Amino acid sequence: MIGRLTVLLLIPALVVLLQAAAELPAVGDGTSPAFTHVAPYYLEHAHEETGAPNFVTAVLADYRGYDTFGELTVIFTAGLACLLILGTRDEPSRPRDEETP
Amino acid sequence: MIDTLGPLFLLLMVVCAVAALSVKELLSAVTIFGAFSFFSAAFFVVQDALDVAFTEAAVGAVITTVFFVCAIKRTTGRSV
Amino acid sequence: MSRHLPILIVLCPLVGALIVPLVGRVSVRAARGLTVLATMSSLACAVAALREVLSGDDWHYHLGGWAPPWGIEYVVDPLGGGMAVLVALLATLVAIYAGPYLRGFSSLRGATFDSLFLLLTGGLLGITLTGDLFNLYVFLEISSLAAYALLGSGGERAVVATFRYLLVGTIAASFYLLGLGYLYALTGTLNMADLAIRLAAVPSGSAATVGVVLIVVGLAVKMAVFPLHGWMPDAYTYAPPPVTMFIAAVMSKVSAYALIRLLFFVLPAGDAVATARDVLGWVAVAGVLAGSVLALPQKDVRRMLAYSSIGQMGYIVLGVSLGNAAALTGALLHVGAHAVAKGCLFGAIGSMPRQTVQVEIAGFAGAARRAPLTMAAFTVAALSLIGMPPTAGFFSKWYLLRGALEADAWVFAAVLLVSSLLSAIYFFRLLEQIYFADGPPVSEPGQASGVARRSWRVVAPVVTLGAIVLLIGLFNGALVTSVIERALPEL
Amino acid sequence: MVSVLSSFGGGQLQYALAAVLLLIGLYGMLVKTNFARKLMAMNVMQVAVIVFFVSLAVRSGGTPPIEIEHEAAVAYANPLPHALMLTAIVVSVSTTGVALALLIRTHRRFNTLDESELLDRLRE
Amino acid sequence: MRSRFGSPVLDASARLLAPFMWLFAAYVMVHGHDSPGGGFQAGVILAASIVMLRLVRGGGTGSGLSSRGALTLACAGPLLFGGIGIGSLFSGGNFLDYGALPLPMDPVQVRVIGTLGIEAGVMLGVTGVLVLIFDVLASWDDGTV
Repeated sequence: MIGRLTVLLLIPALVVLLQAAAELPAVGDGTSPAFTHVAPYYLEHAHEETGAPNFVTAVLADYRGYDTFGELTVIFTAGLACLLILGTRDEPSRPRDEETP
Repeated sequence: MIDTLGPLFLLLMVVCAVAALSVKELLSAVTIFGAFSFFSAAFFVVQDALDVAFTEAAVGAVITTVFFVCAIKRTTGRSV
Repeated sequence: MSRHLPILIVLCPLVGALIVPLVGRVSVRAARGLTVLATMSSLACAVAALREVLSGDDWHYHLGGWAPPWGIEYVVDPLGGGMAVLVALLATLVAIYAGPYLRGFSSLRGATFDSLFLLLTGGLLGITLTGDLFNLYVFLEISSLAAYALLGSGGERAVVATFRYLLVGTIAASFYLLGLGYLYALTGTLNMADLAIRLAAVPSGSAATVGVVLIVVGLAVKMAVFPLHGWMPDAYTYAPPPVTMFIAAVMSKVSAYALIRLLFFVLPAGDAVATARDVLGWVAVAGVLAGSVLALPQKDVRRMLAYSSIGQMGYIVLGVSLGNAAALTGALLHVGAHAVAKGCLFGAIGSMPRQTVQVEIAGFAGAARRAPLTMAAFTVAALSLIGMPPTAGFFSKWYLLRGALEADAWVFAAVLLVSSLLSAIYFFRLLEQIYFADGPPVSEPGQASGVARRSWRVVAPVVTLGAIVLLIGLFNGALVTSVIERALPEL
Repeated sequence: MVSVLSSFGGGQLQYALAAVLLLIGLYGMLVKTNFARKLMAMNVMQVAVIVFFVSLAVRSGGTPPIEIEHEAAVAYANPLPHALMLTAIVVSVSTTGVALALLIRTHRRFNTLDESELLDRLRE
Repeated sequence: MRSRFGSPVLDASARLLAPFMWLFAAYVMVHGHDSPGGGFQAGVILAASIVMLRLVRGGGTGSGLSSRGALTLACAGPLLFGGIGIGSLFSGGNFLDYGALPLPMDPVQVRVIGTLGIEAGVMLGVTGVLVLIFDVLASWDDGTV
């Protein structure tokens, strides 16, 4: 029942997404805005400015290094989150459910 | 050549995704999900995204699968 | 160093979060102190940065020394800076408030809790300051993951609610990212200012519309607007008190801020944005009414407040939807007023002695005699949510009402009045218990834990928040002219 | 519907398949009742977004974005979406880890991962 | 949960494989700037090798990294990253502006060194966190986090 309803909702969503996708620049089109605005700067200057021939590394570690710092923080958060939620063996997370003091 | 390989891998991913969501046994679903990650990595390779493919192969096919297996083992009561 | 204030606002809590688990092994007290210190220094930086910005131009900080749009930039303007001050202020008070609560924790667990709290603060601060759309996504995820963990640490019922929140939140984040992808495909940039210029030149079509809609839906879901609020009452009810206090106060406000930032500063005013705002308006009306009505029959006070939050978020969205100067002033004032008042209310509830998992309304009987200061603050905050002068809530609702009348949106105006009436009903029921009902005698033995909780560390933050509610109300004129009017977009 | 499909000359086929993948994930998250299954659907959805971004970055006849010395005018793929998607992958594995921790905790207490059963238990 | 798989073949091959995985991880990290790979991928490989040792040898001694060590690494990695960023802050640049680091080289080379440093931070952090998450999820920790 819920499944059918969801499908009924998702089909229009699919149509909308397809319609929007049809307006995007074709895959592989080297003249689209994604290729002509910011990216060429990286391709032209990355090696001389950052010394990294791998453009992805240049972007990841230098031009957008702060995103990578954020990314590392995200995964650090995930580690601590698992620790807080499950606790460790010698100290299982307190059963603070029904009998909270 | 490349232009047909991309959609082909995407189709395989769609098949794997549907299979992973409809298979009964959870562990089989996880295995199929690993295959899904593998195909996505292959897709990224043909799309010239080598870094993404490397990461997806390492993370999706290994780490995520291991995490899932751990969790499913623990929640179905069988020992590793 | 003052040149680096914008990044220091975020770095203080983030670096603090990295050190706290290590320090916690040596000394629990040092870890706690470090947590408070990190939030305090972040607050100091935020206040200094805001003062600088109010007396001059917007402050652009290029991370890594790369100029945008190639690098990431931080932008402090009156809007973002004001939000940062609000977040840092609440974080500082909650960091102090959490002390007695953490007393029963082992050193590892306490340090983990503190570290995650700092990560949540840092993530929210990052959202308020960033000038880059993808960077916003990264910080949205930092704050979301930390929030899942903190909410889920409250017990098994909280865990189930949190899991559902995680699913909804991830859908929202994916929508945001996908919408970002559409906009990137059309413009080739991720910098907010650059995108605003380039998107205005893109002919409007369904791709741009879908991108905008996906982003708006994603952020609206993160705000827990009406039909997508299912996880919230459970999570707020079962989460640890300091967590509820902080998350109820600022988390959805920061998403609201992001929405305002994108709708009025980044996305060009076109059909897509106008449609999105219209739809948001009706969602907000439904949310305001549903929140107020659903709050009425609740027995648990925290659950009641959670539903009231759904209604109050509706006010903010209503202001965004109307979009004229008065309504936006009201929305921004309400962001501040509601954050402070909700923090105060949940803080006061967290300081109540708790025998059972429920905080029943009857449990407040005679509370005014047992905890006069806390309950005074509680009363002020409650009056603010109802919208009584001279508290902050009155003025924000007044601006909203004026905005609705200016836009000839009679339905919205009527909804505002009706919901104020409803919230008056459920809050007065509670205030009656606090002041006029006979409570248990003060010397009852079961209250020992409650007294222990009521150290100055618990009372002071709550009272401070109550005082701020009054101050915002009394000095609302000054606040509006000096900060909020300068934060408004050019309409 | 037909007119929409016919407008895909192959140029946008990958975007369309990414959209299909996204909706499969969304469907799974909304309809499947087992929490572990919902998580797999969540991962599918996140991969769909990554596929979309990577499709934005490809250039026909291009090469991976690693500089080849002594060759002028090489059509490199766009490195920016690749860098962004590395972050997105990390985010997705982090979210999965946290979700699995919540899942194990839920199971420890309620002994089930079925959504409707859990909701029934919570109402008790 | 703690029982090994027991097979001496598995045990021996895991022991043999692990150093090669570590070598590969080091290669992936160092060559991140001219070939695919980098700190994150290297960290994942390192974590995978440690998880493999845990699975085959049953945790405890000989599995490379204790849970407590994993948490320390998880904090140390991001601290190294942030430390380099703050270092450039103190030497006159903006946050993460590696070019400003006071090293006796030309600016581009300083940037390469800085990039390598943060990649190392990413690698350590990712290794620590992934092992920590595995330990917590599999409740494989030796109780000493």
